[in-house]
Amino acid sequence: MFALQDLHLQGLSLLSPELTLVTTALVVLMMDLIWKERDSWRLGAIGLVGLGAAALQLVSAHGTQGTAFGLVSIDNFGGFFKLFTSAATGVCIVFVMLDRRERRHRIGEYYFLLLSAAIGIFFMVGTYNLLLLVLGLELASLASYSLAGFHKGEKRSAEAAMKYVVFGGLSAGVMVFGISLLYAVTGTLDMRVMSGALAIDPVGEGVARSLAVALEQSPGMVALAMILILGGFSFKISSAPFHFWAPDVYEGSPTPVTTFLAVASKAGGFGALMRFFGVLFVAPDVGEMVAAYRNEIGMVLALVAAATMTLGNLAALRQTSLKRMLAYSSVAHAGYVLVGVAAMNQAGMEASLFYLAAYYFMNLGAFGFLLYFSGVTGRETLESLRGMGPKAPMITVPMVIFLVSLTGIPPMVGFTGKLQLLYAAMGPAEGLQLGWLAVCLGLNSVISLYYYMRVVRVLFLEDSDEPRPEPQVPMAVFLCLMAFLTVWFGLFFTPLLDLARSGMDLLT
Amino acid sequence: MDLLNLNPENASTLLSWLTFLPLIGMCVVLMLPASNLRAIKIATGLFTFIPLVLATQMYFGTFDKTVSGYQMVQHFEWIKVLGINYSVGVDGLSMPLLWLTTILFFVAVPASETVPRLSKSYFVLLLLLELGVLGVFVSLDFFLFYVYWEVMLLPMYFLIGIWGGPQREYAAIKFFLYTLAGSVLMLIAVIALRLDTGTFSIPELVAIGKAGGFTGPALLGMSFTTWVFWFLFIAFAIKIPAFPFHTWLPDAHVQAPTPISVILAGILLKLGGYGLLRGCFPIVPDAFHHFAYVLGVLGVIAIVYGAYVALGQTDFKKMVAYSSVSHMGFVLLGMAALTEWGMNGAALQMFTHGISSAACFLVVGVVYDRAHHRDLNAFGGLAQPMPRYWALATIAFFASLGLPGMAGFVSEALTMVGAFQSQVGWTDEAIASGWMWGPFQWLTLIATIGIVMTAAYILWALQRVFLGTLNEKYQDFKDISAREVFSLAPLLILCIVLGIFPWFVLDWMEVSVADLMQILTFAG
Amino acid sequence: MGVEAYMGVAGMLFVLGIVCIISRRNILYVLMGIEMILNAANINFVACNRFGNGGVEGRMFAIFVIILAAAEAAVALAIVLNVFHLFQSVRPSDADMLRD
Amino acid sequence: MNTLTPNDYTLLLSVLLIPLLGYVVQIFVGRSLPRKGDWMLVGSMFVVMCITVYMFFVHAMGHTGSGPFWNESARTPGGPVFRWLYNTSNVPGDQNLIAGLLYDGLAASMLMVVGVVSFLVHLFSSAYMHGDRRYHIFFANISLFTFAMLGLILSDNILFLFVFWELMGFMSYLLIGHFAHDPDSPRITHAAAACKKAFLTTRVGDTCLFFGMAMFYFLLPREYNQLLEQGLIEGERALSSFRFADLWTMGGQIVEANHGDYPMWMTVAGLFTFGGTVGKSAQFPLHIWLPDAMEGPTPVSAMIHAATMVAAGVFLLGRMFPMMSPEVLQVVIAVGAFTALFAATIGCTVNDIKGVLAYSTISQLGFMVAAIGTGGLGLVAGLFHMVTHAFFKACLFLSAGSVIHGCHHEQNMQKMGGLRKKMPLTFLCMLICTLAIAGMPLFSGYYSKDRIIASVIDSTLTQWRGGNVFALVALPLAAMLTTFYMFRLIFLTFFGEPRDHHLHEHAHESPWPMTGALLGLASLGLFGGHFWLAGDPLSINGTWFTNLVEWQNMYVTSRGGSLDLTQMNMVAVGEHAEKTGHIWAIGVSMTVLALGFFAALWIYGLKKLDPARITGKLGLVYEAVRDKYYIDEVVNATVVRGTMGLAKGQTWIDENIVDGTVLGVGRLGRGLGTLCAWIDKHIVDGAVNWLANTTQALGSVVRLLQTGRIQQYISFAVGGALLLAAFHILT
Repeated sequence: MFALQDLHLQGLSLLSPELTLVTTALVVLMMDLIWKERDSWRLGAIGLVGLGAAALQLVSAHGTQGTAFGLVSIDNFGGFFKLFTSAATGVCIVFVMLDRRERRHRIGEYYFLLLSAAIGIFFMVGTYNLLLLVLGLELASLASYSLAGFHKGEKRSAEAAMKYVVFGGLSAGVMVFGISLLYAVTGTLDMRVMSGALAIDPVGEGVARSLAVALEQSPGMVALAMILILGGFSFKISSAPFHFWAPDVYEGSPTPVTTFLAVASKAGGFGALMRFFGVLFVAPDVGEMVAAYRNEIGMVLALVAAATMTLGNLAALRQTSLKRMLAYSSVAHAGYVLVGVAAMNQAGMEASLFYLAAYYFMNLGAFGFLLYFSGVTGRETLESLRGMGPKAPMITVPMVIFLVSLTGIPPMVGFTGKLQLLYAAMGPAEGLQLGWLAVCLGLNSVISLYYYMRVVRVLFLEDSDEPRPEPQVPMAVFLCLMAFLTVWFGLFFTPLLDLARSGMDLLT
Repeated sequence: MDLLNLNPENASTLLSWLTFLPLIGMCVVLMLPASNLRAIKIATGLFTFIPLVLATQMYFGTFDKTVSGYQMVQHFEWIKVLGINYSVGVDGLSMPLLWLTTILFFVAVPASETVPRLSKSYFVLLLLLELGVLGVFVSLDFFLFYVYWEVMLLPMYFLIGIWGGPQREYAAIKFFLYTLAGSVLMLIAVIALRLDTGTFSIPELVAIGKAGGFTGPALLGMSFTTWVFWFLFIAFAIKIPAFPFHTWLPDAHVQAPTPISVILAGILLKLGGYGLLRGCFPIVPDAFHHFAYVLGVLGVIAIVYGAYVALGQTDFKKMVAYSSVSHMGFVLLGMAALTEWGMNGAALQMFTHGISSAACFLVVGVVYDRAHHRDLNAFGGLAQPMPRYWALATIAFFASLGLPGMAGFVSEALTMVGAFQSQVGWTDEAIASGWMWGPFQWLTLIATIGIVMTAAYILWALQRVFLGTLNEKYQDFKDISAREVFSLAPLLILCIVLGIFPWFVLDWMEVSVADLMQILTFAG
Repeated sequence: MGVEAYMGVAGMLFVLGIVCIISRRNILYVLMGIEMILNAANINFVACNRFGNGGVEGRMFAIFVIILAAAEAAVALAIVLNVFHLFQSVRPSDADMLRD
Repeated sequence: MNTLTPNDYTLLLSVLLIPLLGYVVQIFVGRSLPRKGDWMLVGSMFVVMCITVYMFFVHAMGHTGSGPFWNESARTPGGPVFRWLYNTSNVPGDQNLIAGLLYDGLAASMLMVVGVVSFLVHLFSSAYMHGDRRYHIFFANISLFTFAMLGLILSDNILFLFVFWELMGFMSYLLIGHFAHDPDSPRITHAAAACKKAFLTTRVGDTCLFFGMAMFYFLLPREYNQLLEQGLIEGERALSSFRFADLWTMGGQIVEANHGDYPMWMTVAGLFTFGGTVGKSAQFPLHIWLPDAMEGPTPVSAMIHAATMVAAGVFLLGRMFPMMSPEVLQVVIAVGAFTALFAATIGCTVNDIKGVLAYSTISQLGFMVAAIGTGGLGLVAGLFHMVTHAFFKACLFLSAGSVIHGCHHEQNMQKMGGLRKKMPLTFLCMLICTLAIAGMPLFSGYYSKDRIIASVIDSTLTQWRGGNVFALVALPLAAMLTTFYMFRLIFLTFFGEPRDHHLHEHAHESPWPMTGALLGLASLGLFGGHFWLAGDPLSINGTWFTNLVEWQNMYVTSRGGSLDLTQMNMVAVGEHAEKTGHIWAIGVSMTVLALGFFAALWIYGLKKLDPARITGKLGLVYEAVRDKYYIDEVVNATVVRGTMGLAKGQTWIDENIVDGTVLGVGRLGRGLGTLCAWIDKHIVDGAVNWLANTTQALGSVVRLLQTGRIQQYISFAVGGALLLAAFHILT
């Protein structure tokens, strides 16, 4: 009896970050009802405090291993993504606070939805159990659906939400169906049981088969299940072939929401995906049967990666809207990150984590720039930026750094990320040949240079008589900070490397 | 020979100081108010002058030209996890080029006087560019090398794109795309080497390559070293620029403002040749041996083809640009010949062409600032209003024509004789049957066409611009000003001094070139 | 009658659902298609649970999926309503402002 | 062997340094000096002349040492040397080019000739160029020009010979183009074209020379060492070298080992080397630059055509003679003889007084080259002719200049006439030198030309080869024509009635510096031949000059051994053969002299025969000759046009093929809409553009997928998933 209580208490203590976020979300909701303010900084502050507290707990819990209620497992890998999510969500909240067009709306719910999406991601990346994974994913998705359609009166927003929800529902269904097939062949929902890491199912008490056995009995079924589950993930990370929604939804949604989708929820999707494939295939002690199958999966992932980055970059080439261009570029980056996963070994996983970290700085910076200028000029086209470069250097020079980093040119953090990815692609798991993927990655960064430099060109190389935009100090400070970090971690990226490496306890 | 002697007594921080002085200067310039352009110019001049002094001191003082291996080495771990080190050092190949770099950047500052829309950011970018160039020349770690290599791109993009001619944006992005494409190939090759050997350090890679220690897999029927060689070669050949990859050069040159053309032709092209000598050939000497004659052919094509295309130009600057293509062909030919003289000639050619082409671009700039066009056929008789200018221009152009007694001749003669001595592709029966003749002998013979054509286009241009009847539009042109002379004079003096005393540079290169040859011939 | 029959039915249901999503001209039917897919999964879970191991996970999953479907339907209907207000149409293909 | 002390070498070095210093001073401060600094340069040239003459008479002429006269500073302890390429000790010797001074008989005599002539030319110019707007520049250039020639003579290795050779070409470029800066000069555009033409044409020859040089440098030691390994030669391994002595040594031993015949590559290399002579010494077909070079001021013409530039080619031939295989020498004879004849015919038709002299120069150079081609004594004769020709041709040019100066820059002989009263001194000098060039006995030209013809006869008698036979026919003819057109010039200019009275009124004798220079040169033209002969006017053998430049001596010296003469394609000339050859030669030259003179007298002097009738009879032939056989037109049409066409073509290729390979593909990619855009400058040019275009095209294709229809998205997605599944399950 007491033992049970102890167990509960211990589990709750392990779940403290999640609980903090839940309480924060509820507090925000209630205070919104109480204060009834349209334009509230205080709510945002509360949200930030909550996120900060969660982040602190995550940092302090760094290195602790454990499983709460047999479902939620605490490890550095999950910790990395939780930290990432809370940081990204915090930035999104800051964006909302800085963007006066956003504050027209029911601000409390806005924060509430952002926070609950974050909670969903927390659970999604923090579990070995497919059921909980699906639940977390759905929680995040549901919140995101409503966020995408948050500007109720706007057609574009509504359309974005509609597309998002339909596509999301479909891919959720596909994923769940795939999971059902996997359940059919293995008889369990726990990845560790499938991989054979755990002998007995921590939750269910049925008889379970490991994936190796399942592969012998019905390989076709497993393959189908893998593809379907991959489909579900690739919706979340907006990779081919489930990326079609991304440009439209990113364009239609409010910019802070776009930021959240492009950074936080994408990273969350990667967290779940990497945990899934990592535990099932990459873990050190998989049988040779699984190892052989791993390489096939790796090839599939490589194809997906190549297709994603190429499609994203090509489509981005001739965009006239900065927002849509960034949407495509984030699609392409999903492809880049996938390269690391496709390598199907620890180095690859590390590379992916590292690149996500790099992606955090440069993409948040780019979206901050977008937010600032769409707020100033009211437009999101490249034209509206003509000749702005010299007029607002504190905003545009960081943007140049972000773009260069997104292209992957030293000494920016984006380059070191790409370096790791190339590294991974050229030294994948044995039996896997991904040299072509490395070349494809290189060529893609050349292509991407073209459209990234179009922004620079419009900003600096062309002239206009537009008035100088009025400054927005906090945003400038934020961008400069991000730019500094982009360069700093580009030159001294050991901390990021250690962070990524520490996340590899997933595979032990 | 000691590839990387890290013994403490010759370790020094001089090179790091040299490399990062421009960065300091950049910060200083950033501090200055944008309105006070004069102060900014003075500061930039100062912070290009200090490196010049430092490099000169190194060249004549610190650098010991009699010992082989790297000197003034500084070496510490940068990113331990990936085995990336910050290791810098110079040898006889890089030291002269380093000196040349500081000279040309110092010259470029007064030459920037007439750049339109001149502003603070121009000088900031100029200093940033110098940082990148110096870094490439000193770095002994491939990762560091690559970082500096890419650091050059962005300033160059802006310098061409903002302060360039009418088609500047097009030229700038073309330059950027071309170079980045090359860099990506280089990056892939470097990573392949790293995965294979576990080190980024160039000297270690050289040692491993010398020992034939690469174990990489063969792909598509080509061996690992072959892949690495071609990837690296293309990366550097784009910078040189070698024949098929040269088309970015004319646009970049024509659009860039004068000082940037000076730097572009004077140094950035040399980076390609330097990269080949430092980072490509010694690492995969066997592949280099195998494809040497291909390189020779490319070089000769560049020589002849470039000369002909230059002859066909009506734009003064474009002509000079194509002449660079032609002259850099000699570098390739000399390297490919695999002879002491050829290698010395190529190395020297990089230096001398750096001087003479820079001088030529300055000369073109002078006339462009007055006439605001560069159409060769629209000039004529300019020697009458501006005799001093004619004299200086004559020196510059005859130096690049390769007139004996001037810098160009020495390197070209060395290259040609060296190429003629080459025994690459000789068959045993050819040697046995006293008729000692092979591919490179033919190539040298063909290259002589290029020499004659060089004389042709330069003389023709001089005639069309300076001689004959004066176009009265230009009656009242001012003769070359003191500032222009100030930027032009050092180069011309060097042109003549090097023509009479080539050992002024050759002595510095000789030992390193000998080591290099020893590595390269070792494999063959 | 083995588990294969149930799974066959589930598979058909899945395919039908996708066809319905792709082909129907009314957004509500599209949502129904999604429900069909989810239910196909449910059939799998329950069947496999029944015929496979004696655990509870399958049934648990089924129940949760039903809840999910309900939640999703709620959000989706709200959004669809909004779309209908703004576009005056229930044809999903009528909302194509966001495109290249 | 070496009879010079280091101090003597320093003296020789000062011969080089004085004009160089003069140039540097003049170019910088000349404008501000009184009289624009000409006195300084004339004075410095005077010093140079004194030194050269002193060196010549004290050392060369008074040479009594054992063995021939042969001094190399590099081989003299303490002698001045110039380390060129490297200054470090740790460089292999074959790379470390050490240049020194070479002072042998040839150098000595040539040095003196150049010293004397160039001093007189300087003196002449100080009056002739007076009032020129670039007076000081002119003096600076011409003294640097002299410096180049002196350096060429004194250099002991072929690479430095080449260096000074090119430098001289450059200075000739500047000097010929002197008037191209002068808006007042009527010939400004011609000058601009002429200087370019001169440099370019010679540059072609120079490139050949360079290549031949490279071949010798590389292949000679290889062959030598191979023979060494085969034991056919005893000695130590040879290193590559540019030094004449080493070249001769190795070459001679190789030939010796091959039993007297040359390896094939030596023939090729020799031909390339001879190409240099063809360019510089204006042999057919590269002679075209020389007549145009008349655009330069007359003193420049005197310099270029007498002592310095064109002589350099012959000098080179003399230096490299031992390396020339018999085949090469045949080519040399043929080219020389043909040039002599061909230029002489043109000379008969030209009316420009300087033009006549120009073509006569070409023709005389032909004589020298052909003579050297005959080998043996011919070499002596040719070099001898180079010396004498330097004197009288310089004098002729300067007198022509004086005439032009007197006639206010009128150059057409048809407008002159009867000037001998007006300018007697000029007339006197010109007459003397005309007799000299015509080969009048006891005049300097006689000895050399007579010797040339003698050597041709001898060589033909001994070896019945095509080249020799042709020379045997061509050279006497050329000699006759020479006499003819030279006297034509004399008669047209100085005799008869003045045809243009206005011109005649204002004609006047030139000031003293010019006439002084003229007299000096004229006396040399008269006696310049004698003092080489050691007071033996009719002798051939054993004369002093023969001993001095006897090539066997040079050769033997350099080898430090003796050699059977027959091995060096040398005619084994016995007493008898020589005498006969010589007697024949006297007869022939007398005859042709008489014929030419009387023809000229008949037609132009006594006007018994109107030239128009002859020309009318000759018709097309005459026109062909008058138009210089259309060589210029042909070259222009073929070489120049061809080159420009090629250049244009390659430019086109560069813009449209190399860059635009892909443009085509780009078009396809971007569809018909961009079909017209290829003209657009932004789209033309660039594989990069192509890349951009195609990728962008692909981009727009990809964007077609983004229809905005959610259901289409889903179908795409499902399709993609199915593809993946297919791929995954099938593999």
